[in-house]
Amino acid sequence: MTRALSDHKRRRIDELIARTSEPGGVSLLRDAGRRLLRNPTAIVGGTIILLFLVIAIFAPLVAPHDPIQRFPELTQKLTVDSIPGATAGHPLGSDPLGRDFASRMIFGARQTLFVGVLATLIGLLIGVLLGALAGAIGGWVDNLLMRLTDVMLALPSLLLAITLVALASRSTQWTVIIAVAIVNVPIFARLLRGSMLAQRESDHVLAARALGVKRRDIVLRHMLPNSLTAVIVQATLTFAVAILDAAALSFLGLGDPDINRAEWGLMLGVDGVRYFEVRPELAYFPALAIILVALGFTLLGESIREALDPKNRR
Amino acid sequence: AESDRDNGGGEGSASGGTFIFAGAGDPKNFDPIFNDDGESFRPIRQMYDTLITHKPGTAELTGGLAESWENDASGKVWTFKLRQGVKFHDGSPLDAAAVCANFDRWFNMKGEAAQSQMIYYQDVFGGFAGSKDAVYDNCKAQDASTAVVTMTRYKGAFPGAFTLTAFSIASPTAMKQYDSDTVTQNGDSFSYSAFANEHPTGTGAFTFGGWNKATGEITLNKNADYWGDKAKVDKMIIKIIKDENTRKQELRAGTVQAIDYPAPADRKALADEGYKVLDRPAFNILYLGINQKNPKLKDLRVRQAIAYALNRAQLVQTKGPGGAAVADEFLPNTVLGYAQDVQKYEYNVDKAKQLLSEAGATGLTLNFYYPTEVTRPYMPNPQEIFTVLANDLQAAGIKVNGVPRPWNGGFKDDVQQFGKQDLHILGWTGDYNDPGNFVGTFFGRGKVEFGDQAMTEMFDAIGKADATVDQAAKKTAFEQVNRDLAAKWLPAVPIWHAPPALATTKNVEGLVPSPLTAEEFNTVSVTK
Amino acid sequence: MPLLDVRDLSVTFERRGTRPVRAVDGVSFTVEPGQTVGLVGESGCGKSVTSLAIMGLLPRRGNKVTGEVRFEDTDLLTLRPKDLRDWRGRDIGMIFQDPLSSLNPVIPLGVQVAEVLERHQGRTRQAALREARELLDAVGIPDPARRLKEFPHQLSGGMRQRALIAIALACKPRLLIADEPTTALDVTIQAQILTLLKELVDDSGTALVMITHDLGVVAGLCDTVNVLYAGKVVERAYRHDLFAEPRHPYTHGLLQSVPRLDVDRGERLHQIRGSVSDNIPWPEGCAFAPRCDRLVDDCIGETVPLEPTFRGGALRCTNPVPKEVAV
Amino acid sequence: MSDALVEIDDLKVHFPIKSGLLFDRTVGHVYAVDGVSLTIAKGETYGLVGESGCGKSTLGRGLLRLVEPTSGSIKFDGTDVRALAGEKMRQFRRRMQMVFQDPMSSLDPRQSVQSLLVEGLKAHGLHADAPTRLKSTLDAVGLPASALSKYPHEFSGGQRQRIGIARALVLGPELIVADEPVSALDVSIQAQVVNLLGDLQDSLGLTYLVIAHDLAVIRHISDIIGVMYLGALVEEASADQLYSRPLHPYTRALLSAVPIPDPRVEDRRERMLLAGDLPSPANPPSGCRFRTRCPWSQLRCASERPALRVFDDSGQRVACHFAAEILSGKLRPHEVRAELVRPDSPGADAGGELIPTQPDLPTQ
Amino acid sequence: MLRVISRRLVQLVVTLLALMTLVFFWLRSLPGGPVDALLGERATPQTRELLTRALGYDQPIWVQYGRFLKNVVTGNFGNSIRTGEPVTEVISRAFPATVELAVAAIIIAIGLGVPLGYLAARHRGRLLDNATIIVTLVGISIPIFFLGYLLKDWLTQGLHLFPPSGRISTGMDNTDVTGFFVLDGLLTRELDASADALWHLVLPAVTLATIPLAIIIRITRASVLDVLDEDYIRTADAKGLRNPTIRKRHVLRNALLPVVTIIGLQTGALLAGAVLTEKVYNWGGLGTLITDSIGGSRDYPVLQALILLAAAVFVVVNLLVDLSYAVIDPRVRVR
Ligand SMILES: Nc1ncnc2c1ncn2[C@@H]1O[C@H](COP(=O)(O)OP(=O)(O)OP(=O)(O)O)[C@@H](O)[C@H]1O
Ligand SMILES: Nc1ncnc2c1ncn2[C@@H]1O[C@H](COP(=O)(O)OP(=O)(O)OP(=O)(O)O)[C@@H](O)[C@H]1O
Ligand SMILES: [Mg+2]
Ligand SMILES: [Mg+2]
Repeated sequence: MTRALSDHKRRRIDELIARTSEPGGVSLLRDAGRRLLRNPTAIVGGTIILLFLVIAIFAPLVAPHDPIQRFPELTQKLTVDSIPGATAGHPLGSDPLGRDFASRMIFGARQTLFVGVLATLIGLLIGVLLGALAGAIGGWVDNLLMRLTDVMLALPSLLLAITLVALASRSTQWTVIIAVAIVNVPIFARLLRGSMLAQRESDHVLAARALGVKRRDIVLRHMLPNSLTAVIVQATLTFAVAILDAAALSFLGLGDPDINRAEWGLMLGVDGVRYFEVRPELAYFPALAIILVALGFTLLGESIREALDPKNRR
Repeated sequence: AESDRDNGGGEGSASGGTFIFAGAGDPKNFDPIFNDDGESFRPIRQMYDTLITHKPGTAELTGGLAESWENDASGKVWTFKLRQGVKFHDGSPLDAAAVCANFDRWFNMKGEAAQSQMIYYQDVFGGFAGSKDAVYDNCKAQDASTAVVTMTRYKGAFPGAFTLTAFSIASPTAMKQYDSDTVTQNGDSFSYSAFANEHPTGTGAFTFGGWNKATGEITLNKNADYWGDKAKVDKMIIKIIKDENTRKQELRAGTVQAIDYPAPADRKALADEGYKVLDRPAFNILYLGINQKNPKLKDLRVRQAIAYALNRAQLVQTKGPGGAAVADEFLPNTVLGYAQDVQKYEYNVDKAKQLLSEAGATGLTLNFYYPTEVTRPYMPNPQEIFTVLANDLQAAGIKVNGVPRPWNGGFKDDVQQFGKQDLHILGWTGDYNDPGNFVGTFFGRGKVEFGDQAMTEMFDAIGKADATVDQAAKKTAFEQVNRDLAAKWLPAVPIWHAPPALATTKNVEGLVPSPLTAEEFNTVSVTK
Repeated sequence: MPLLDVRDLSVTFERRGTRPVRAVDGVSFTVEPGQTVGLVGESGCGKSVTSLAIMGLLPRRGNKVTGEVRFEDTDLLTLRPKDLRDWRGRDIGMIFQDPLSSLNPVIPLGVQVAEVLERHQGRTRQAALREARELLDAVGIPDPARRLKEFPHQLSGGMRQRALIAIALACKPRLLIADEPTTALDVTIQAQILTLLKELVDDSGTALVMITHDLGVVAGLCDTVNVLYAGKVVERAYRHDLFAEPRHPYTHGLLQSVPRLDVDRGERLHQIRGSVSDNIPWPEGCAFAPRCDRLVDDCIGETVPLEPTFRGGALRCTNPVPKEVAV
Repeated sequence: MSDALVEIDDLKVHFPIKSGLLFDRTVGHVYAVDGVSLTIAKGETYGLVGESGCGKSTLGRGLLRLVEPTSGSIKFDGTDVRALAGEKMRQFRRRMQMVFQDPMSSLDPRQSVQSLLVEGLKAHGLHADAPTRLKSTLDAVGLPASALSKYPHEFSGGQRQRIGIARALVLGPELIVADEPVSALDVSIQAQVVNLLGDLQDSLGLTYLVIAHDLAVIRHISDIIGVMYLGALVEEASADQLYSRPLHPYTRALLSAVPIPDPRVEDRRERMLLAGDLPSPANPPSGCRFRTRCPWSQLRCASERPALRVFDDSGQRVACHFAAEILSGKLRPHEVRAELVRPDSPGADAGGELIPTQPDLPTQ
Repeated sequence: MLRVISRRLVQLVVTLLALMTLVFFWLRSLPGGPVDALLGERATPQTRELLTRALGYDQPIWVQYGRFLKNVVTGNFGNSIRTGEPVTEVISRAFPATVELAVAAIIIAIGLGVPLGYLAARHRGRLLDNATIIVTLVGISIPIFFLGYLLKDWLTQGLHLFPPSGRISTGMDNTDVTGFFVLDGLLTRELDASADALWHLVLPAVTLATIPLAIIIRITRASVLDVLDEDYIRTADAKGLRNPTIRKRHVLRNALLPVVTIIGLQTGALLAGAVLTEKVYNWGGLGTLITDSIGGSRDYPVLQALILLAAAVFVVVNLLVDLSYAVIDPRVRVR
């Protein structure tokens, strides 16, 4: 019935079919990763963050001095209304206590990262735990947890953080971290729960149930992983907010009380503002650093969100 | 609106214009006896007078409402010769009866609520009617212009304490009319009377014009009938601006003519720009408290090591406000009993280390409490001061564990109530020129703050000095106390005397800074 | 003269970072006044893009349209976008697949119907609303006066589709393009809508381009049917010819693969290998080749031309199904 | 007819509509499935048709206890499925599987085909011989072995549906509930999947409950067809019988509405057009649920709900008071004025939330 | 609709009660507190004791809680520790100041944000769009207090363009009618007072508006882009409607829906921003009150009431937003 098809034509068809279909085994994440790498926004954001990370991790190697040491050559020239600028060995000059400002800026990356990461991670962890509980168990647990987050969400984040700091009898670096973290708990919890609930109704979870997959496995293998993307995006954006909130708390005099700690928010909110007229760099440098890092995280978060958005797939 | 913005500078010589002063905090109310803080006292001082007062710019006593005063030999009876023809703002006359009415009011104040708010009274007069500790006995109007106040015992605080703004003389008529004694508890705080809030009535150079809480402005009007130097301006506004930075900016913008407590860092810039920066003569003290509850700190050598370890000269240079000086004693040199020859602890790390090892206290770790969320006139930036001091101590081999506590949210409690600290920083601004007001307050009795309740030798010495009626003897006694404090007892290390400043625009004349931060504004004029 | 004459219409989507997609590839067909023409094909074969290209509704950026779309004497593709707006809605109406998302959720139905009258016929709002009520009544929406004030979500799917039809027909256009107007609807509702469309078209003499993937829908409605595959017309014929004697292996396979209610149940359905999405874009030769049972050497290499057959039909195949095999 | 594998008796699935001031309380029900009884014989295919929203999926899910039925009994091979609890039920699921309508959304996008398939095996402790099982299953559904390492989004629609079928198949179930297995597929692919289902049944002796709204497809693959309307079966017959002699007015309308790809047939066809739309299942009409759209409705239809009764010895069952009269032509159809239906307001004033205030924090 | 409102209000009350109880017990467990705050450095132990008794802190905690609850239910939040006034008075004085500031900020944010977002969307991918995106990103990333600080330093110091702080010039005789100074001036025909207040309002409002502005721009842009992709816009095009009609009638209204929600969410952020802005500009509102009540003085009664107020405002504003949402979106209205 059909006329013969020559071998080389047949091969050609197979070739063409092979060419038009994708190479196998590309997971969604890899796919998103590829799209991320093609996105200039992501590259800018990523580069900023990478730089920041490198500086933070290798601070002791990069920094010329110990960030909390007071140097006689600086203190000698230091008075309450004049702070020495750049001198030999101190490229950015002194801070208000005769410490090396450049080193403090560099170590600041580390400390700021520490605050941002911990505040985000703690908030994420608790939030994810609560959200997962609510989303997985549902019923009154869900009801109770959600009313709780309602209460927390009813307060503006910074106000909640202020209150928490004020209510903490002792203020330490951790007070700030925890306060900023707790502010984020309801956001993460809501986010995760919402998407878990959506997952719960979804066909693929139903399919897993129909397979007789154990409930725990359904939650851990299907509901959580698929819900986490939203949380990851939020977490990236939260870094920026956490750093800004910490700075705001410092400005209000409620931040980390240990001014030996070189943290950009602290440096800006305390020294930067107080000695603005004496030496504006004390404010400009940390502020710029904060803006840059916050920008980096925001750019990265937004582009991850974009990359993960199924609308943009292919 | 009738805009007064433009006559802020006071253009015409016919009218004295308006003087706008930026204060740093809200007053509580205007009933002198219920207040204990400088921001409340600032307006109160303008509206009221005390029996005795200070010569402008000094801590020396001079006649106030009383032209003269006398103390009998026992030291218990005080006779005040009152100024003639002085009238309260409500027109009622100031006479001996009115003075006694004030004393009796304080003594007989009813209710725990009200009593608990009479902090200075409690401190100076020991207690109220019925209390065995009460110092006050009675007040008699010998004649219209002679009031005789009798005490139950002699107290070194007098006559200095009569200058306290809290003991200003208020109009008995007004107090009665406006129910001054009702203090009611509501929730965690108290409500005060209409007298305290809306009708403060004294004899001062200014009368009360109103307190606009929405804008934070207290208006005071010139009292044309004032007995002393009448105010040069027609009106004075105390504008409350809490942020030191904003105060400075308002001064620059010309919207206020004077500000209190310019930030130490801004002094130079302001002076360079032509503003007048007025230093108050130092009348305060910042000290590093040592808690002898810690057995290691009971050893004098350790305490001395701490004193040697501190580079106070450098602290003063790098962080001290203009006019600050290293303190060797707990009282400024203008106060009676200041000794010229106390043991000084010059910065000497080696000496400190040596003393520590002698005492077997190497590797010492100390909890150093410091306040946050606060600035005090003697301590413009506790965190920085702590950091520098801690740094010095570390250099001498003492490990410091910094414990920050919010001023009202734990610091005062932990330090003064529970004594949790090993070291802490705190200070004091003098109320009147009396050594008892300094050393007596700190070391006159056992306090949790310094741990040791059994330094009886010190308590006795100070108690005895304080009870000495003869001024010369008292001076000698307190000089010895100061020498011993430095060499023998060392319950704390005095750090610095740091006078808080004022700044005004060029056209403000006649503002005399007071060591007690008790400026009177009737002498102020604003020229074009 | 045909009412609509689409000549060699091609649409290519180009976006940075992706390879260009030629979604419509040299499509030509004509629509005579009053005629109903069907465009059939599977998902992704370019039906919607064709219709949007005709209407000039493709996204403004990232695509290239070539060819001609002659509406009477005017080439719509050369019109300025602003001028094209005068034609749309007045001379050509269009109905879309999803009736819910195609209606603005926050505007009352009445306004949505009336605005097209206001725009093209210069009616006042009042007059337009009055006319809108009649239109709604004409498409079989009960209680039209009340419906005018209601919002799309308050209507059922069938009613929304009727409303869309009313909007498309408001200005009595000479051409109506319906892009899968019944796909989102249940069969009983689909039957209602198809009947309505047929009546309206018959009554008004409007020409209709019916786009669908359901051969059954065209069978009852269209005069001429164009079968699209991978952006190309592969076969065109009068409906009786097409269904009686499908010549292209794809059309043939399609007709054989759908179960039919009116014939006895067979054991197995005929099936076509693979799927459409496998071969877009197909670079050379006949796009259907990899799925074709009748594949021969000539199918690969040269582009296969669309050859006219009898009665205005056309066929793009080197090895078509012989006539006797069909049926 | 062989013996019954599944027996459903008077199954009801009601979804509560919740609302409340502080805590939610039930203010009404969606009567998604409201008293369905049916029997599926071993090795047979039972087809379920009906319009969107009539409760087909819910019935299928209720049968597998993926939604908890409100009442009624389900017997599977003699076991009372509703009495099984917890772990027992989970293990029992191996015997009854499901294939979903949308092949994309029913496959976890994050898992490769391999892990999708192995998951079920793991859940039932069958992964010891996973490789052989996977291979034979893939063969059975016609996918290459290389598919295992790929992810769902890399497949075409038809292939995805094959994966979905493979997932169900790999456990070696006796019953497969296929919920609209071909509705989302292109016409040319549809045939592949329909054939696949048939082939698998032949080779593995499977029993199917196939749900679809396309009557032609249903007729092609089913032995018995049940027609559902608003939560209840209105007619049930063998596939050929139903087409040649539809008894229920709704079935007639349904049949006449299906377009047929043959102009000759279409041109001659008589249409029975239904007026209006499906009423809301939260607020179903009294008596016969179809009466609001039925051209033969009588007074009795409003007061009395017709039961699904055996019509004659052909085994055809119908839920209509007047089936015989209509069939014989004694009862003439009349005009029906379409009733207004408000699709978006189930349970009228059931109340409910405003839209959530936090777009990025999904509430509820 | 009424049901929804009452539901929300009941939830609000329950939330507030829970919050209050939490705060009460937490506060009692803290060191320092009112006693410390009421006493200066000069207090003697006797005074401390007196005060503890006067405040009833020697009574069992349940008695205290009962009294507290009774007070609160009767609308009595106690007196401010710092100023001795009733808390309600303190707050009702600060409230209009913040509302005035927040309203000004939100007007700026919406008035600029919606058009800018819309323009950015229309010029998608072009210079204007990219510039807007960058500016909004920086706006979100900048510490707001620092921005306020810079603005103040640049525009009030050398240039004297704006007053550095406060709500009205010192000594300006403004009549206090509503507490909204701009409005008061208008009401009493004291236009110069009104203008003066407005002049003071500019910088703080701009500072406070930064973040909401950036967010509104972004949301508007995204939402306009979404709407442009909607089928009904294609329908409108198919109708041959003119561009302006489509924009006004079809695009804008739909695009505003998410913007409205965001505005509701921004109230929270505004309050938080107000804390910083008010501190920078010495603006006597709730934000200042919050900082004053914590820093140094620990004015717990005020703090307590403020927390409740913030929560209540947030819930009420969001309720209002939902209601306005219902006005714009008929899909919500039916229920
Ligand atoms: N805006 C676009 N950008 C890029 N590609 C597009 C765009 N719109 C359509 N396409 C591609 O063009 C091809 C044809 O799409 P079209 O929508 O015309 O298909 P269709 O025949 O209408 O299918 P369906 O039956 O699913 O509606 C598809 O491959 C699609 O991916
Ligand atoms: N989880 C649920 N909660 C509340 N109502 C539901 C739920 N699932 C289904 N319903 C309602 O039950 C009714 C029947 O739904 P079902 O999905 O069973 O219909 P269907 O016949 O499968 O329709 P389709 O053909 O659209 O899939 C519908 O009105 C639906 O809205
Ligand atoms: Mg289409
Ligand atoms: Mg279904």
